[in-house]
Amino acid sequence: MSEILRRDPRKEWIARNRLHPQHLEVLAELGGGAASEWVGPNGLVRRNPHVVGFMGPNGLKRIDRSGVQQGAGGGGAAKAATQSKPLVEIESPAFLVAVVPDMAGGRLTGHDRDLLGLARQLADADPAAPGAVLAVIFGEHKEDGFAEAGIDRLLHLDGPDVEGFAPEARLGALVAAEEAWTPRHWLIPDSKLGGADLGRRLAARLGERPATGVWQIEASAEADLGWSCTARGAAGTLDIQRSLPRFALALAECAEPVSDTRHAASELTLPQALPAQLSRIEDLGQVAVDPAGVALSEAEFILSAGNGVRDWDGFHHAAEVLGATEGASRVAVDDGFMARNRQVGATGTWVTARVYVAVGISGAIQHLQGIQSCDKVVAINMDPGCDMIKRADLAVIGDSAKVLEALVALVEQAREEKRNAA
Amino acid sequence: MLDTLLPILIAASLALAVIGAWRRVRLWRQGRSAPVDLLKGLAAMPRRYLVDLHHVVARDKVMSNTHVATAGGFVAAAVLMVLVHGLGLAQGVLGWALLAASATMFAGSCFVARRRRNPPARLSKGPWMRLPKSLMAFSLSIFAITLPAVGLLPEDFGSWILALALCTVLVWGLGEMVFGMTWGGPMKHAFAGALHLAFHRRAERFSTKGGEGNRSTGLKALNLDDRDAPLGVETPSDFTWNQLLGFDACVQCGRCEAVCPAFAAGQPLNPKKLIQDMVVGMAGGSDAHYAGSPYPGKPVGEHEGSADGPIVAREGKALVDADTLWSCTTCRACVEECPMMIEHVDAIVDMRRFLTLEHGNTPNKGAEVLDNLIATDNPGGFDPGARMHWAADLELPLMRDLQQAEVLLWLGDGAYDMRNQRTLRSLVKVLRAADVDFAVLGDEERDSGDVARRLGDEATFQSLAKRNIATLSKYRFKRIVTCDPHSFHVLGNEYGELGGDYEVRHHSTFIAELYDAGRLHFKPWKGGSVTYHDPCYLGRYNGEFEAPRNVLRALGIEVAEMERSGFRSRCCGGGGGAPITDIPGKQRIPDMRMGDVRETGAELVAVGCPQCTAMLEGVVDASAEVRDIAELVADALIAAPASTGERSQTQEAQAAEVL
Amino acid sequence: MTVLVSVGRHPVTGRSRRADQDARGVELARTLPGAEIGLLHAGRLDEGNEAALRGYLGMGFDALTLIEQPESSDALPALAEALKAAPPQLVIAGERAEQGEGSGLLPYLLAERLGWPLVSGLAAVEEVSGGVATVLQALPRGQRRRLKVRLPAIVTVDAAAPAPRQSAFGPAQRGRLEVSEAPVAADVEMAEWQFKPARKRPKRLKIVKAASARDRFKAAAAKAEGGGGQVLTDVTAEQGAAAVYKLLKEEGVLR
Amino acid sequence: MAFDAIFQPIQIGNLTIRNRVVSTAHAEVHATDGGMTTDRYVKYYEEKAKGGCGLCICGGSSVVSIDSPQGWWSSVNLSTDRIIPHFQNLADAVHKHGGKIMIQITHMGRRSRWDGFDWPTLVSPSGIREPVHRSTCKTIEEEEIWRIIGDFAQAARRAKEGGLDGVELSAVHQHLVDQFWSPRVNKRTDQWGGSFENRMRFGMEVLKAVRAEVGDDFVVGMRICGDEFHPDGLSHDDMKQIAAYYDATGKVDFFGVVGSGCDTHDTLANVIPNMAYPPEPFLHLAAGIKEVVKAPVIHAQNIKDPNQAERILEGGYVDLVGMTRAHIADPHLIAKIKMDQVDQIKQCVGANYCIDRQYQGLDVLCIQNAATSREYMGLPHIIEQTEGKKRKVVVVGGGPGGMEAARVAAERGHDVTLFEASDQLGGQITTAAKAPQRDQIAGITRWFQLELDRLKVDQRLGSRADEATILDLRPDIVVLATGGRPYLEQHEEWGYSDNAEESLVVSTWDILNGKVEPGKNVLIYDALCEFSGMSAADYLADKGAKVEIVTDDIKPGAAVGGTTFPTYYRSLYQKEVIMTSDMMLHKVYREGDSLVAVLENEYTGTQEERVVDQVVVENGVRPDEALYYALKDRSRNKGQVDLEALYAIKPQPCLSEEGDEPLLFRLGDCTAPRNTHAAIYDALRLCKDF
Repeated sequence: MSEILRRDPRKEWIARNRLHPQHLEVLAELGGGAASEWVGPNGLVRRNPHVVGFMGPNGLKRIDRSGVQQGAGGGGAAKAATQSKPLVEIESPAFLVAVVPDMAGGRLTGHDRDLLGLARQLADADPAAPGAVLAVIFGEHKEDGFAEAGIDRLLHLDGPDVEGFAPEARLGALVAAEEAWTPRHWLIPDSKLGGADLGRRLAARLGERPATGVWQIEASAEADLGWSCTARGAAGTLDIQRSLPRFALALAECAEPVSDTRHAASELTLPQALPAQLSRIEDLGQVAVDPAGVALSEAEFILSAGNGVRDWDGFHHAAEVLGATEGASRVAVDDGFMARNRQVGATGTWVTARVYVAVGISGAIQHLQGIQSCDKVVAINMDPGCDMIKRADLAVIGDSAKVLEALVALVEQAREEKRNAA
Repeated sequence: MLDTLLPILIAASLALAVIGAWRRVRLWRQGRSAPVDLLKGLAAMPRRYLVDLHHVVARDKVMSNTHVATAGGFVAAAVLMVLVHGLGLAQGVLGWALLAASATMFAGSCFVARRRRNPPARLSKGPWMRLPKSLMAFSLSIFAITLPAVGLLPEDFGSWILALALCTVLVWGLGEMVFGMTWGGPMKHAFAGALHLAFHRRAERFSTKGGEGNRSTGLKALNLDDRDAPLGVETPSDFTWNQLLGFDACVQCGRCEAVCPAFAAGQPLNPKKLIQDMVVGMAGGSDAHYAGSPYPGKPVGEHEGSADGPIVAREGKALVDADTLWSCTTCRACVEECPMMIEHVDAIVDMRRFLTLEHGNTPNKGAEVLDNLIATDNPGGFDPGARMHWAADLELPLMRDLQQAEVLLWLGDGAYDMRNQRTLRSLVKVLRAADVDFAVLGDEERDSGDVARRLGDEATFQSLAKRNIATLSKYRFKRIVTCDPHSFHVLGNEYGELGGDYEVRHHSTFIAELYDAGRLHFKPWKGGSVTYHDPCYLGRYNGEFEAPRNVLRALGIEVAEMERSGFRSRCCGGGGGAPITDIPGKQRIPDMRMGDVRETGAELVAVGCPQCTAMLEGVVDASAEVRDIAELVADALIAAPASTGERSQTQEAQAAEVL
Repeated sequence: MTVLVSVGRHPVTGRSRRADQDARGVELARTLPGAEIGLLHAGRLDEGNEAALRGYLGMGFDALTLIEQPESSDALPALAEALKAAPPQLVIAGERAEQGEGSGLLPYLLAERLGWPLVSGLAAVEEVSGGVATVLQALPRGQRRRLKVRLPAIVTVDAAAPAPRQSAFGPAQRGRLEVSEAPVAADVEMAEWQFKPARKRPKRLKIVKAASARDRFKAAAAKAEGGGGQVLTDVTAEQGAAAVYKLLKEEGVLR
Repeated sequence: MAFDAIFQPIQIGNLTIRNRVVSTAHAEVHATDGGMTTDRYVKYYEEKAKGGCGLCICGGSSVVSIDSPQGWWSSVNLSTDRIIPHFQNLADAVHKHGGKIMIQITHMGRRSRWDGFDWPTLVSPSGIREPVHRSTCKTIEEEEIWRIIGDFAQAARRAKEGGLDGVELSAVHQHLVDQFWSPRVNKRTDQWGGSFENRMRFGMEVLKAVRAEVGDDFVVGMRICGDEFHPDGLSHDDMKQIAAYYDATGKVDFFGVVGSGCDTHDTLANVIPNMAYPPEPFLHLAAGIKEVVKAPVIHAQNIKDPNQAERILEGGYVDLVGMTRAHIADPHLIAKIKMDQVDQIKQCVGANYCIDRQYQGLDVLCIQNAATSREYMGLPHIIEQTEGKKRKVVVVGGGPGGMEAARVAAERGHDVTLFEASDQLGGQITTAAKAPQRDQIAGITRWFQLELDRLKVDQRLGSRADEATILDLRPDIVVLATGGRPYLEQHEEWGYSDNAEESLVVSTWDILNGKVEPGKNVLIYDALCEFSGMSAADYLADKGAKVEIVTDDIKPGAAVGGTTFPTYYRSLYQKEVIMTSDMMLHKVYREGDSLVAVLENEYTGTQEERVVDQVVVENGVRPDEALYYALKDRSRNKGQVDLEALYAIKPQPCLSEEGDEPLLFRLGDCTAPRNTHAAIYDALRLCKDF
């Protein structure tokens, strides 16, 4: 749309002249269908203050009491000007910084993003000879923000060999990547989600001594690679200052994640297909665990109850069938339906679940604060206006008892089918 | 005919008894050696029997008289019988005396019989049910046989058939009373009991002509330096011989059972059965013949053992299950109540020592607590540097700074517990009000070792004790005051053997002294009705029953006593590491104790022990508030009347709050 | 099987002790029926270390093999030689040492040297039979994964494995430390590092990067809102449940 | 051990603080007689110390110089030695209970008013006007700068001689020190402005002078801002630089960090975050400062809950947490944690009644705790059991007044029955909590509910008490707290009718309680300009209605306090609610499907109309008196309260008189409509002697 304002002086004149027979008509046209001021049947001025003003040329609302300027869309919201972040493209990198994110649940974890931030520090240190960040990811994923996370090159290795716990196959792939591109740095999350294991395997295989538990790097002229690092040792009780080796296993919050730029995230492929490997480790899959045995702050999947829950037996049954850890709002605890140690929120337990299902919880601010770092929030509630609905990724408006009952039926049915199929 | 038969019978039974006695002694001698002065013990025995034992027995007047009549009658009759019938010295008073003795015995045995008609559950049945008949058989037959001897009946009264019948009855009586005394049977208690009193492992418990015996409640130390010395008791033969003798002395009267809190709570412990199991183990066999109340929840007949077999199996069953041993709260109610003065708690801890030190099998939280004690010197695993956090605003004088003080205030691990901190703060307030010159060890204090020792971890106990003793030896003080009876007991009664001798006062004792000295002044009590719970480690362990009551009286409180109070007080369930080993029962001991409180109608139960406080406060829907004596005293403090001089300003400026 | 044990450090008081994960490893070995277990340690022998190592003996062992090594030497060659000399079926180790670098690399380097498979972070060994071990691997958030690994293998033990049994004083005192010698390899690289007590690092709070003052203010004071979620109104309970079910499935939280 | 982090003592300078909880500096508005601390002042802090608070920093904005007037907020005057003996009383009272006490000292520069007291000429680095106080000032001269630096040192000396444990230099809230720091206000080109060092100079000289005066063994802290949130002000990075700069001197024993500047109405609201804010919204700013300084860091702002405090301390973000309003709501907060009575803590709900009173120069009071600030009158925080006879008390009405009456009577040990017509407790609080951003106010009810349950009060919910049901219980005392109902019938022209079908206007209660569906195009006429009208507007706009809120007062929400109206304004403006002032609602009539509201300008009488589909009127509450008059003649005291006894916090004389008929009292809105605090105060002072 052209930014240049078009004016129709005649219409503006009619708009100013309340007695003109076409006054209301023109006003309606100029004002996007609503007049801000006219004379009512009793001779009193009627005002509609909601339509005063129009969008000015700078994308800001403008009011011209003189009536000289009128514009379309009175009182409308400012243009949603979400400026996209600048795209950084590194065509011919001086070197590569390889990162192997955990990709827990198929998405970059916070830890992964911190590492990518660290990788960018290494890659961007010398603007004259920028490096590129290469991320190596395995298996199916749901991530669509590789570019925003600071990845220039993406090696995506898929297939049944690398799914699940497949350290030997993944190690083979990483060795192939090392042979193909020989990145200057390898950064791997020192995390139980897989990085800690894979990174140590890789370093051991390649015979290089990695730094583990790294949480800080600093430029250092003395070090071989130009960086020194601080790493945690002795079960987290020591800080070890050493030069940064080629392989580093870094802790969460080792750097700020990338937030200002976009990157190409262009796909790479290995020059040669991976040789088939005979695995000595077989993954039989994850095992159901007793959710009650998982600490609330740690739980991956929480079913949480609030004021709106009436059928408590149904709720507990649902938690059991779903295999979810039980949480509660403060009200539910106050009312004696749940134990105090089940209370979620800034005044109770701060939770980090990947999926948080809030049943009949309206979403007091302290509660919302406590579920801040949950990935997916599902709300089941009667009140469509409550804050929890605003927070939720998926909200179902309705009787929570019935929804839970139906959900339990679905889960049981699916399990039955699986059993029959097996 | 009787003239010839009787001496033979008597001689035979005596001979058999001697053989039996030798066999019995051999059984006892399976045990480890123990330093006992045999002659001195034997010499002291009559007094121990007549004074100390009867002091316990006399708590039940009827039974006491019954026993005096029966046992006294028997002893006299037996001796006279040997003289009269065995040696034929029937002339003169001896015969008449024998008649009187047997008559007395018969009278006693009638009471025994009456008691056996509807016996209370605590009494063992089985062979014990025939005892009154045996007693009667003996006393009656002796009586009858003696009648001709004194000439009340013709020498040849009745026919030989009658004489034979009489002899049969006499054989029965003699068999039970003499043969049975050493070969096993109810009368074993007399033989073993007498020797047990003579060779008791805690001779100091008994009174002498010089004065009263002491309570002698401290456990005896293990020698840990000798790598070959066994650690605790694995098999019955690992007990000392006089312990085995003590077990054998049990009369199965069940008084211990009646007072045992674990038994009442339905935990798998019955002190009487435990002692009997030791006897079974000593002789070898199964517990199938035991005829008393079983361990709650454990049928009789499934356990067996031998003198050199394990008491507790690593897996499966042996003589006793581990949870039986871990149910004990070490409250000493059984020991206090035992007319035979058997030392149940020593035995239990001996066996626990083996389980902990050799098997590494302290149940539930036990291992964690012991690990904490090893690593942090306190059972909770808290930072040793945080021990004084509770008193950051009290500016307590430290021994390290002062080097000496009149009173060393021992805080105990309650310093880490918010509830107990209130008690400690109250106590500090009281000490300051009375201008007591005191100081604390601060971070230098460690756990006293009580729990470690009760859980059988003698190594950790001694490690803590030795280090505490080393710390204490750096400073000069007159006495130690503590509000923790467990620390009190350990410091006062158990450190001595390791080289630490201290004068220790429970805070209630000390407060009572301060009050008597006119150093404390109280406003009158306005609250409701109050009862007092005697902590085991203060009362039964240390004999302090009066001081807390005196303090309460000084506060203007009239104590509404519980039925079980004083030396018969029921344990709160918190001693001996019981809350840590946490053996399940049908109900909880503290709930039962709170029930006792409720019966008095008291709105408040005064306590003097952090464990008791914790246990009683843990009772859901308790009818009474739980407060330590120190708290009640601190609340009631008023400034001294003007005449006794001014309180210093600095005292007032110190933190006055109990929080 | 062989359990590698090290000298731990109590997190509160810093006193020497059994290392937690190693002790769990010993416990894991003890729970396997019929296992023949050897304990192996490479390190310096002094009073404090001996007390800690005796802690393992107290779990019911007559002896522990100790390859004496000076402090700050690389234990890898010594351990590898020892294991090569008498290869067990299974080597169990903790994930990280509680002292020194604590990099957790040792098991990996051993596995690489011996050419054995390695499985990390075990919570349990369920079965060993036919040259294959079935194990449960501990994942974050209390989750578990079942794996099969061909033997001989090295496994490491997570803190989620069962707590070690109590160390009993008697066996701990009586047990033998069988000291053996091995070539010493100095850790040259480590000698250049600087060690300091760990600085406390609070977990990151919100990242407010907004440049404008107003945006910084809004970012701080705004309540947590996702925004743009899907809201299902006027649906039946079944439809609602189906939508929730779909999400739970996608996120893979249903097992 | 629970709450380990809270109960870990800390060393500040040479001072040991027993725990990590601080009552941070705030203006109490309790110092009188030219800024001397009073009995009231002392008792207010003594109660906190008694309740276990680790450190109290008293005297927010206590002045060091006579050209920084203390009278507006009755703050403490440290410009004279006359204060020293007063401090001794204060220090003794707090030390007696193991607490520590410091005072904030400051020169407020331009951030004050000039039109009163000594009619001072306010000073500021560059003479720039201050908007919140609408105050103008002169550009400070070199001589004045040095005089004030000397005044700071003397003030610190007085605090020390008075036995206080330390002073906190205020370099926050745009006082003189941070007026020099901030390029927003400091435009000087001499050695006191311009470069970083120059802007830092004044504060540095103050610090040096104070330290030189009091020596090393007296605590001197600094309260600073974490981010002014002004484009031309100090950013978080600037503040980190400043903090590190001062910390490097080693002369600062602690830093207190406040998120946000406060020289506009909007930023001011950040400083004391009300219930609309998330918990600890500015913790990241304090944590950022802690990263760069060695001295311990204190941070307050929306830390109200023990678990929250523990989490923050445990996380290592700051060294001490300020729980200031939390202590106003419950000075026994720490004691209750220690007594394992966390559920009995009366938790601050962020209503900001305290601070909003303070900004009007009124004494600090708590909306839900009438005993706070009235300790000196003998109003207790802990109600003792009666030693007299146990009575049967019937309370009618489960609003704040009724709940407090029932609670207090039950604490006294009486047998209490509470009637409430609706199916939940709370009364108007329940309605108020329905509005967006206002749900936290239900915390007041939450506490009462927990307490009444604990005290086993017989609560008859959904049960409207009448004369017979009450008298059937044979009560000794009847307390009526039946509240009232919206007063819409005042002007016939508004077209209110009891018949909902016919009525042209609805009340804000109808809207908030969901009794009436929100319209699409709504006019709210708010004659009160308090919370209810603003809440209804926010609620309706939140539901998607087009809303215009009209008042004849000077602005909508005019009676809502200074830290609270900004959050309403943020929300209403964002939702495009039109705020119209100076118009009164003349008449409402129906026109077709629509309603027409006729508005009349207060000052010209000119009328204009609005065509809407719903008219909401907020015109206050009319007392519900029916039950009172039904019972009045059946009561022994004829419903009369002895005012002399009541105001003197003495027992009602009729309590000690014998008689068969019950005593009757009424309180709260059913007497005359006032506010939550009034109802609770009525109930506490009346019932504490039952």
